[in-house]
Amino acid sequence: MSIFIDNSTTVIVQGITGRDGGFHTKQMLEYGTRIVGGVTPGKGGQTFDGTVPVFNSVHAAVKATGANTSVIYVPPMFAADAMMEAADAGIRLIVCITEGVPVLDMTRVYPFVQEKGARLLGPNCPGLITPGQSKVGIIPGRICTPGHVGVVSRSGTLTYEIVYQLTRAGMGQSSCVGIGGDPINGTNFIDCLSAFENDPDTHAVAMMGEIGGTDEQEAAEFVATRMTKPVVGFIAGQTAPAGRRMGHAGAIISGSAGTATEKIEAFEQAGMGVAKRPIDFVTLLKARM
Amino acid sequence: MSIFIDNSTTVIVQGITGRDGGFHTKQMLEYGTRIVGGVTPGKGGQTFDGTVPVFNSVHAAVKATGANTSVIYVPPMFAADAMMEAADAGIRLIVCITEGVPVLDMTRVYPFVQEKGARLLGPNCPGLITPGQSKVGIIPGRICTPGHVGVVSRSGTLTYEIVYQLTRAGMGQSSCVGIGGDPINGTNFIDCLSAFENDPDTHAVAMMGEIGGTDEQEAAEFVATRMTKPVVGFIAGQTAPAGRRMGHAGAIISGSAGTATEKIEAFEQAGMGVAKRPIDFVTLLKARM
Amino acid sequence: MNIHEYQAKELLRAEGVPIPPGEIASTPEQAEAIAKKLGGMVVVKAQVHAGGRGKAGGVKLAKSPEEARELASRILGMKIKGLTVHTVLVTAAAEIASEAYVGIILDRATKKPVFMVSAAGGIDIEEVAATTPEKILKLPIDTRYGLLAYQASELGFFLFDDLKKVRAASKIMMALYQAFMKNGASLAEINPLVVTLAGDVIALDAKISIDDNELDRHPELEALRDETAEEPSEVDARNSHLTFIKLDGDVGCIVNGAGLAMATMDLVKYYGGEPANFLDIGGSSNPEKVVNALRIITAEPHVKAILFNIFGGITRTDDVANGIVTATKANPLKIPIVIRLTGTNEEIAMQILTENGFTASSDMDEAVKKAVALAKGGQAA
Amino acid sequence: MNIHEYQAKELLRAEGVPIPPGEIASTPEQAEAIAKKLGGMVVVKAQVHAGGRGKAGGVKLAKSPEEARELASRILGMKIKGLTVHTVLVTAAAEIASEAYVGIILDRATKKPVFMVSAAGGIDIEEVAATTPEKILKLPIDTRYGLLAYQASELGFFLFDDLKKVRAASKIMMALYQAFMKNGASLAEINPLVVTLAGDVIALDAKISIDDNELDRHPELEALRDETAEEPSEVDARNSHLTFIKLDGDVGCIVNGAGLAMATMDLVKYYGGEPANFLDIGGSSNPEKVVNALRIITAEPHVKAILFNIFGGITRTDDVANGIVTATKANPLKIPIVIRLTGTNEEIAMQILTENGFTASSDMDEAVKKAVALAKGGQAA
Repeated sequence: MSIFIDNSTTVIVQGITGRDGGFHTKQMLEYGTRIVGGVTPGKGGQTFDGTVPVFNSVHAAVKATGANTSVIYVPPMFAADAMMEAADAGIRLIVCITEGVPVLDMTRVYPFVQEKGARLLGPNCPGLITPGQSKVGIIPGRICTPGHVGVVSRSGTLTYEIVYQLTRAGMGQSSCVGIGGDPINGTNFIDCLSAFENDPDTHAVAMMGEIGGTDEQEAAEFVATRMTKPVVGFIAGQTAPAGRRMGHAGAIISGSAGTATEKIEAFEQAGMGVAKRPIDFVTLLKARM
Repeated sequence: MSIFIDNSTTVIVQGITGRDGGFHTKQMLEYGTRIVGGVTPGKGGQTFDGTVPVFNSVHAAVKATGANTSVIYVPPMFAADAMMEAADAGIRLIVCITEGVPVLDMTRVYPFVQEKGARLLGPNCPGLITPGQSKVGIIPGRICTPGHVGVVSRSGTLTYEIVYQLTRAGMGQSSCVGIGGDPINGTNFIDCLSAFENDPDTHAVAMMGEIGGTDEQEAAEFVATRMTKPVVGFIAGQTAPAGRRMGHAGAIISGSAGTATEKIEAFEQAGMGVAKRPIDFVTLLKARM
Repeated sequence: MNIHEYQAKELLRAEGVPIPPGEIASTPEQAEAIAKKLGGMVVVKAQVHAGGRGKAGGVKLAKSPEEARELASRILGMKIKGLTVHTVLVTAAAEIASEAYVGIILDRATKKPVFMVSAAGGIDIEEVAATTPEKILKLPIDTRYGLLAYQASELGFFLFDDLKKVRAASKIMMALYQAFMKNGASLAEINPLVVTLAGDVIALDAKISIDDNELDRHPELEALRDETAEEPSEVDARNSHLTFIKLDGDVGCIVNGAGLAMATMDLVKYYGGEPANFLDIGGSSNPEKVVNALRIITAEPHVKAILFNIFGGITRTDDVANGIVTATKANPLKIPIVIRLTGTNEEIAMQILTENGFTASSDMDEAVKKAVALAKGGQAA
Repeated sequence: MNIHEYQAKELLRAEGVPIPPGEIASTPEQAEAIAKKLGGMVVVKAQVHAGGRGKAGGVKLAKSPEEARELASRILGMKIKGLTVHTVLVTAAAEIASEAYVGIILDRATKKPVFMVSAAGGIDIEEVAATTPEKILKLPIDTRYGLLAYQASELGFFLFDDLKKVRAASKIMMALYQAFMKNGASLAEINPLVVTLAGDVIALDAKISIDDNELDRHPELEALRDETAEEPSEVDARNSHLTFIKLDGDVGCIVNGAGLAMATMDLVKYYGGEPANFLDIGGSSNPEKVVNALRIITAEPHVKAILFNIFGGITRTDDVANGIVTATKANPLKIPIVIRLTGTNEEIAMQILTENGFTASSDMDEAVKKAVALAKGGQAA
């Protein structure tokens, strides 16, 4: 078991002939992900890497391949359209890797995707992986190993760091999900926590938050009231100054709201384990599993 | 019993201090409709006709009165906003009398109202009446009498004509609903037929369609497949030329589509009674009840 | 409201649709001057609110300015489907490689504007839709989101394979949608959308209909109305705030409410007569409307009898009765009149009419039968 | 991206928000000339990207052009929260009857722009929100529909009773929303929105922040950027496509990925050190970014040690290693460097570093501890 993707997931890549899209498509194929098609307008009829058919539109790709999942590597100004196209074409899980999507675009994309009944992950996220089955996005496959820790994070490389440390300590993962660092995104912590709670193969959850917003506080409330499985949390940005955007568009302390301190307090009040350093996840999770 | 409104319906009037709004509010009060408030921006705090409190917004009116229904008499250019305001304020049934609402406005109003879970009747409709209980709109109360015929129509005065003839023949009505003559409206024939089918107090339905569109054909299909109660239909506009808008924005034969002939054929195929003249409703319904 | 081709083209050009240059002329000399200015071959096109201009000889290719003048002199003044041509558009001719159809209609079923495109262009789209629907792509647009880039691209790919043409077509789709929305249209059509021998994608003909309900919001569009292209009686009626459509029968109908007006016409036909018009005096009780309605209807020589059918709801029947009395006093009627009224203030109305020498009935069928008989020159039943 | 008050006012004026006339000056003489042209009393306002200008003495009322010159000469060159004032806005003074607050922020929780209005104006809205939330109306706007008329009216009625003022305020709400949307803002504020003694509703101060992600779409807004109002090192970093924020500590951090960069800073603090900066070299493996990052960080005299923390995913660690070698060959380091890298091509990277005399670790905690110790002048652990 796993959340969101497994070995039955069939994927199309939007922007497959681009630099990033091409690179990561190869990585995903190597990992064993079932990439069934790609989309680049004007390159319909071509083949990517000798095996993957390319289409002019997501509609055409879905019609021909029956794909249920899409991963998006297109430039930021085209990402909103790509997400809406995927939702409109009947894609069930849309993973948008693109960073730099204007936030106002997302105020239209979000309700559009909701209306179509699809799940959106991202934008500005590393995607997700179910070790040994499928990876959709850019999380390096070789740092992961199958197991029972669910991982959910707002960040990319920080997630890799923690997954790497878990794997080194012999703790495999059920699924690892990067929800992305933007202020408006499709899937939030609670969506993932809820899925992990319902996934029999997940025994505990590692959750990496950061400064900005109140998603972590709401997630803590969810952990306290709705979850039976242990959750260990971490917040990046304890040393971040107020009012500055720390790389991620969403990682900003607005006035006095969204600080690491208030998030860590929420974790503690929810009875969660709190990792002070990335390495602490190993001991805290071990103690709880 | 009845459909959509009864003596528990509480109504606010949008545009209550206008000429039409004021006139019909008095008519509705006279009929016994529970008018609990009115809305005219800038006249909040005043009283209409000595009894009805006026508010600056629908939100304020709903908050103060708990009204579940709204009836709209505002100029055409303000009608879209009025409908959306009512839906946003939690009104469950919105009746828009206003004629001349731009059709493109309705392409936004319709999904807005749907999203809020409200029912819209109209625009460009005479409203509805449940004889002896409540009337919302402009249907003359004195031509109606309580009974068991459900009446649904795209037209105003034609409906009065037929209701008048039914009443004269001793056939009372459960509810009479004018869905309006515009090409895009909130409630269609099927919505009303379905409600009449589920209303134990309705024993048969009189349905008045007209040229333009395919609503009557779809309604006939619904009658054939989903209704147990007898339905008698009429189509106005058999002598209308193609391509001309016959008063109602929706009453237009486009190319060869939307003719009276094809609608009447659909009624016949559905096994419905077909009234060739308004007066035929009396005999056709009597034969079926 | 319909507008002329040249007006529709101006609205599309404002949004960036590529359209061959052209100007309008109302004399052959103007046509010649425009052709000279444009250079090369030109097309002279009748500007009337009627389809089938080409078949009627209203669209002609001219190889020289002299020929343009000659053709304009033939087309100007020509009648197409009963409408006189007052204006021609003189526009540069294009060398056509292929033709497509692109249109947007406001669709009742989806409650959305719907794009219809077909590579089978320059044709009657209704016929294509009926016979070979697979040749048409229909794409409803959610106006909350507008025409999205991927949709414009899908429409383009339905017409063309070559990416350059797809992009050009997608841009035109966007522009057409903008023109549709900005101008409150109920229909906007480019037919044909052509690919020239040089590979450019351009609009050769355009049609836009404006939703009448939008005109209050768009005075600049109301100004595009060409009253010379309409029935004079209908122009008169509109200016008197009456909804009126002229027909060929002999029973003039004056009714309140569109549905009842249609039902009245149908009943005239049912009882063997022919309605002379559709006329809805609307819901208000203004006696002046009755006066205007009588004036417009009696101006038609083929009208042999007048039928009033008034169901008083909002409309007060006594107001209508007063209107009839006032109008007929000022301009005595030369043809018989049959009055049916019922509803609000019916007794007062009956009294007014009786006192002034009119008879009136409260039964619709009876009144219609009587009017039909009178129009046929017979006696009232 | 923040823009100055006068720039924000231009964007609002373009949408029709009533704003007192004014111009900017960079010399006292210009200020005097503007004041003379405006006539009457003027306000001289420092244009810096910092709050609390008033308290810092950066906003002053002048009764005459001479006084405007005198005040401008005092304000120009003044430092407010570390930022030097290069420009003042000289604007007509208003006679204030009452002050209100109107703002739009892009709200994460509702995923919508949210209006915040309060009749308690000219104040810190965050404080009002915290202490007396009932004095604020918060209204989320669905951008698919835009700000609807009834919403603008509701916002107006929350501030005023008088219909004339409500209408004026509603119009300003519409204009503010347009400005917010058109310019890809993340915040747009009128504070205070004032009613003058004459009863007019006008905007006295304005603030707009642009979503950095919108700038590619809005080159005209990118042009509003005032680099003189920013940290030179941050300007340099942005022009080198690095995400960099200067801090006061002594451990310079070079990391790939924003989350890991923050976590690295936190770990520096955890082990008793102070990070000198946030720096994310991003996901690409461009060695030039490493070169630029080292240049910018080593230019700060307070940086005592450099810490690389690279987790190779997309980023190839050998590229980073090559960047380090290149940069340090061109500009030999004067302070110690600690390198942690793991992931893609880790072995090759280690070899490159070793061959060039560097040591590197694959353990994050170990590397951070070492960097902290070195910055403190101690030995590497």
